[in-house]
Amino acid sequence: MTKKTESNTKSRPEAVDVEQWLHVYEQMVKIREFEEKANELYLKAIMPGLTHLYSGQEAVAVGVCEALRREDYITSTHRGHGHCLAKGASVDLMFAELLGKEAGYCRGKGGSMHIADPASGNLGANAIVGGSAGIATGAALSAKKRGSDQVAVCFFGEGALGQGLLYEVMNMASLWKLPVIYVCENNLYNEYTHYSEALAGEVTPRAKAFGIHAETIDGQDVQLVYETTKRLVERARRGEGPAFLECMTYRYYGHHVGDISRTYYRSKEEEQEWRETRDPLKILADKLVAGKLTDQSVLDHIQADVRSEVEKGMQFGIDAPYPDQSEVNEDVYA
Amino acid sequence: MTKKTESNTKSRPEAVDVEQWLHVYEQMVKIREFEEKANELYLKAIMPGLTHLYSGQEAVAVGVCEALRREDYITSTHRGHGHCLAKGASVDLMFAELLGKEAGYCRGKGGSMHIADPASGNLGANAIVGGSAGIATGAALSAKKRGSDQVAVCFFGEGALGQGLLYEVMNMASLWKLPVIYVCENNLYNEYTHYSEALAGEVTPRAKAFGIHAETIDGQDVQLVYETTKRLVERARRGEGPAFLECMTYRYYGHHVGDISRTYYRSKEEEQEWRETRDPLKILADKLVAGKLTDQSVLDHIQADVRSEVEKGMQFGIDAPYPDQSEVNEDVYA
Amino acid sequence: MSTPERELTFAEAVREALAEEMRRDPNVFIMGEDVAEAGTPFKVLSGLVEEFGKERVMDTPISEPGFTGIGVGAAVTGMRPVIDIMFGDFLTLTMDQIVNQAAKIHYMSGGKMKAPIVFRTTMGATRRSAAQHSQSLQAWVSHVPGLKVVMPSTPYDAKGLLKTAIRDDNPVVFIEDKMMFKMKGFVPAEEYTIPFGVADIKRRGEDITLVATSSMVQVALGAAEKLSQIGISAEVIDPRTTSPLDKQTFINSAKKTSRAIVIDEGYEAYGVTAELASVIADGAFYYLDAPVKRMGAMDVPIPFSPALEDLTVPTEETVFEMAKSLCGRN
Amino acid sequence: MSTPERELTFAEAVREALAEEMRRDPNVFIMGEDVAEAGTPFKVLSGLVEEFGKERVMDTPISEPGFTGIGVGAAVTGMRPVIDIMFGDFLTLTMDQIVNQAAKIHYMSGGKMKAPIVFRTTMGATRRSAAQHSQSLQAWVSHVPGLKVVMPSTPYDAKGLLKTAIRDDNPVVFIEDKMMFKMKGFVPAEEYTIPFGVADIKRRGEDITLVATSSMVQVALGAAEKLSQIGISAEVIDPRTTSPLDKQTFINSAKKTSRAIVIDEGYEAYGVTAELASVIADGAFYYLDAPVKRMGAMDVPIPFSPALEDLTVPTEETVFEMAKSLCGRN
Ligand SMILES: Cc1ncc(C[n+]2csc(CCOP(=O)(O)OP(=O)(O)O)c2C)c(N)n1
Ligand SMILES: Cc1ncc(C[n+]2csc(CCOP(=O)(O)OP(=O)(O)O)c2C)c(N)n1
Ligand SMILES: [Mg+2]
Ligand SMILES: [Mg+2]
Repeated sequence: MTKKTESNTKSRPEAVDVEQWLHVYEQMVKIREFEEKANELYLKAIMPGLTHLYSGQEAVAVGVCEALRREDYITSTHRGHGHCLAKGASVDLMFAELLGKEAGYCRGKGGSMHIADPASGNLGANAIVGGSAGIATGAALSAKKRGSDQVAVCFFGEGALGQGLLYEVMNMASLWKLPVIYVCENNLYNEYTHYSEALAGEVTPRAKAFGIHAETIDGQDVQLVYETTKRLVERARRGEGPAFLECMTYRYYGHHVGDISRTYYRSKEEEQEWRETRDPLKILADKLVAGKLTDQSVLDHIQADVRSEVEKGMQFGIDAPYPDQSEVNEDVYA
Repeated sequence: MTKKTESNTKSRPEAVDVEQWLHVYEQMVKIREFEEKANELYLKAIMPGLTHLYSGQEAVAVGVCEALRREDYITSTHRGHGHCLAKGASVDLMFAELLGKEAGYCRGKGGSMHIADPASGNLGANAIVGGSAGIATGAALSAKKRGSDQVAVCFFGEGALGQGLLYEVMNMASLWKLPVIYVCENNLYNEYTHYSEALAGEVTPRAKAFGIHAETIDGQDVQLVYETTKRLVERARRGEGPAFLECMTYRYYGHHVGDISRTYYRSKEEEQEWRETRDPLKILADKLVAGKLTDQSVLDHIQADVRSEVEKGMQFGIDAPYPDQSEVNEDVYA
Repeated sequence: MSTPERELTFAEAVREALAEEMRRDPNVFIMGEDVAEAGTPFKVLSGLVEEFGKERVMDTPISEPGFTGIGVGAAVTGMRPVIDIMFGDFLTLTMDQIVNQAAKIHYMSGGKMKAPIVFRTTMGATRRSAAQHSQSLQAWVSHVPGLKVVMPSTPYDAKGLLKTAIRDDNPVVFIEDKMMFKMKGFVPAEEYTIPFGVADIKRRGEDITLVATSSMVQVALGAAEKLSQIGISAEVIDPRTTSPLDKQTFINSAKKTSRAIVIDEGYEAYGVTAELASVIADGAFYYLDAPVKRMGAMDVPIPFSPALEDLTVPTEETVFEMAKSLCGRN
Repeated sequence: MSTPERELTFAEAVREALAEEMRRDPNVFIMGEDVAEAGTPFKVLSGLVEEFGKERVMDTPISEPGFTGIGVGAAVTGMRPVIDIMFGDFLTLTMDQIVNQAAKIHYMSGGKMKAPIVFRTTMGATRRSAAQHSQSLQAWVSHVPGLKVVMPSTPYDAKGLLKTAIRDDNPVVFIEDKMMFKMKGFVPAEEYTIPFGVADIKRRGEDITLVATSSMVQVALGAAEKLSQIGISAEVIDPRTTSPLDKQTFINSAKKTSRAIVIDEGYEAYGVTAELASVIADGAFYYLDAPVKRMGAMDVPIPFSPALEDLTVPTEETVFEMAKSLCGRN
């Protein structure tokens, strides 16, 4: 929107199975529906604390994770629901965690900002901006040492470009040719500040300066995100080293669920424009329908199924019991 | 030597007063002589602890500081004697500090790695690699806020490029157009490791990626260092923002005075080649003599004067008393 | 001439202290993430940028080590920065700049340099913010010579101590309990400052001494109220600054009451409570009728679930029970 | 079947522990600055790269936060990294990765993830290295739930404890006194490990208990020897790990002797001595004839000048004097 994107990849939907795109669509819908309910839980004061919604950015998480295998790693952020779901988390255990319940992914100990699911390769959301860049890079080092061909993806917002740690680990990833992909979700805002007030120069030259292959793409086009990531993942698996992918995107809601009055830092018009003209679900749906790869009723059906799964998941979370008090002392040490 | 240098500046010695070049020569000789004595003090077990000698890099400190005013700031490193002397420290108080004496710049509390002399704009050597990048940048911010036209120079070795802090502060310096110049002394080694094993990509693109003007020059040519710095300082004073200057240079001695057997990380031939063909004192002396701007006897005279000043300074340090025991508790709080 | 009815919230008291000091001294400025228009996520600084402009209320990138270091550089060259470190947990990112640089620069330079800088940060759990946004790391900074550490427990103290912090020529870590921002209390309209190293006796009592910091002062006062109902008179002492620490006031109190509990919201092991307890156990040794008891946060990473998080922090109830048993009741 | 005459230096004991564990488990690797050919500035790791190669003894850029974080990532995905943090003072740069990431990951994930990682670092003054290369920051890491903290005082302990640390499934901070690297001591050729949380009574005695850590163990033993010459029998106890802390052993000793001094080289205020003293003052309350005394480093940034630096650390002499006066002599 405010920034030109550059990429060598043409989006080639026809080359990929329609079933896969429908799955991709379903994943994006799942995230969207999940976040609507999470917001509802907050507004109804059922959810403890605050949470950061991912709505609007679905194409990034889904496009990237679709290019990964289950055993590949991701690390996530404070705005992590989308990444977790896209990598394979199930909505019921996610809701349980958001509500601090024993059945949750972290037995209620982590909450929204710390959902981890090693079984699906998710090494954890992280509440320290940039805090997981070391973990993702270390997972890539580990994969290399163990001779596996796993790849690690580090998701972060453009705000994390402020953290020095990122440059330290990019340097090592480049030196050691580690299979790690740094996915920068540029949603234009660090909390309540436009990124241009916090970022000197451009984004990708920063990675390139460390000898890292870097691209900027439209993060609302899930097919493009998928194709690009696939190429970068293959490169990494072949031992050709790390890559950096900037995805231009937008969060529909506030920085967190409590951030309701946003006009002091961004306009209603801007929000509306993204929602209307750059919605990732709509973009994919339109392409699939226009290309006659599916018709609207199939998509509606997916939407209905997902909605009911999410509603059931939410109810599961609400009904689930809290952890027993004795658990407070458990899991401090392995 | 191993790297090409780029610069738009032609060295123009004739444009500058001969007196100034003789002063520059004197300053370099002073550092060289000082370091010889510091090494002697170590070898004779008169100096407590270890110290990092600057010999070989004199043209950087002197060329840069010659382009500064007394009220301009510098921050220095563990290898800081050259910077301190070039900015205006006197040898006697330096020796006293190296020997832990009350008369030293820090009353014996700082030692070689912490010499600070705010009176000459020296905000201190620093034993944390990269640790002073924030201080220098903050001094530049302060100068700007106070409406002074002071400039701050941050000296650091290429090893500090490993520290994330540097990128954080370069980002802010660029955003806020601060009058700070990052002078990277690339002497090829981080302790006992060649920098190519620790640095991915090239140096200057890292600064450029943050929108910072950056150049690489031959750090053994003091005239070039001076002219280049002068230009960057003028830019900064005019409010045109920060700059980054990589100076290719070499340390003649070990990482510290105790690093005697160095062949496992660098060859004797390499050391010899730098000493013979790229000695900064010799380069300047040759130019001045060849250009008939002075003759050898003048230079010899300077050398002799400096040597006696340094010897006197050393004796002053040796004779000076230790701080009284009561001082251990003083200066903890202002 | 104070106006006893004037009440401010803790956040307002902090803001007022900053505004007054910024009016008084043009060298004071604020730097941190989302401090300007957003006024911080806690809205503590709302309105300051309107009065002082973006040059003096500076938004930074998300670069805690970097802007902390820049603050130190500004401080040693004549400015008086107030650095905003949003969550106390992020102190972890700034320790080199605070501890190796700011805290030592005066000493290392033999007294030639000084770093008049305030690091404002937060502490406190029970906000459902989980393990990386809830810590109370005062023990770390209190351990470091060259730093001063302030832990206000009321709007009145917050304002008076922050003004002192800004005028101090040393680096000061100023720790605010996030859960207290909306708490109201008396703050006079007149100018005042509160000296460091002077404990405040928040409630007088005879039978037991409760030494409490920051968030735990209200907890101790609540417990004291309950104790009074069963005939135990508790003295509540707030050191207000952990460094410098006014040892004599609470040692004297413990000598008088012969029993003491120390309460702080940091992790218990190697926490502030260890210092306070050992100071009393030493200083009042010959007067104590019972061992000094420590109550800190449970030694676990702070859990998200409300069902667990609330168990980790001392409460009126647990302090009351501990005091009761220490006084030999039950 | 031990060979009592086999002596190693402290550095050799550390190196041998690493070599044995690296032979045993291919997932163990070392990462840090100048650890390979240079074998660290202290030469502790000399020779390891020759045996294990540069893939397992990895030189890094000067990026403490970065390579610490990379270690955490490797640890949670099946490796067992040993991270070399050259000077303990540089812990300041790594606290986010050690404290907010490594220490909490097991708990935050509800036990699903674990980070088996060792952070080897150093402590200790009197090396004329000044304020940024001499600190002993064990109090900080001991304060953090989820971390274990080891402070060996002999070559024997160093080897046995380091092997345990590498096999432990938790993040362990392993702190070596720089001044001890050349100290020799008995180390058997046979395989052994030393469990965490078990204090070692380094000398038996009846009149006073000296609890000492790391560098201070030899100081305490020296003082005990002097005390014996004036008829005072001192028991010297080395907790060996500050977390977990074997409280019972030294509480029992203090109960027996009725007097105790605790000694640690970290800054005294809010230091390890505060925890040790308050544990004894509480646990042995009814047995103590005198207050527990604390001896830590002086609360000043560590000065360079030998004339000042040596004053800042407890010595045989100052411990002897303190013990003598605590026992009512003079
Ligand atoms: C080290 C650190 N500093 C500050 C914060 C507070 N914080 C949480 S999210 C956020 C903004 C992050 O912006 P960005 O990285 O762009 O991610 P987005 O929220 O846009 O997804 C900030 C400053 C934090 N969690 N960690
Ligand atoms: C944060 C930090 N890490 C490690 C060290 C140990 N150390 C001291 S000097 C040095 C090498 C520095 O190399 P460079 O920056 O190139 O400077 P040079 O010594 O070549 O002048 C290292 C690793 C340190 N002092 N600080
Ligand atoms: Mg963003
Ligand atoms: Mg170098």
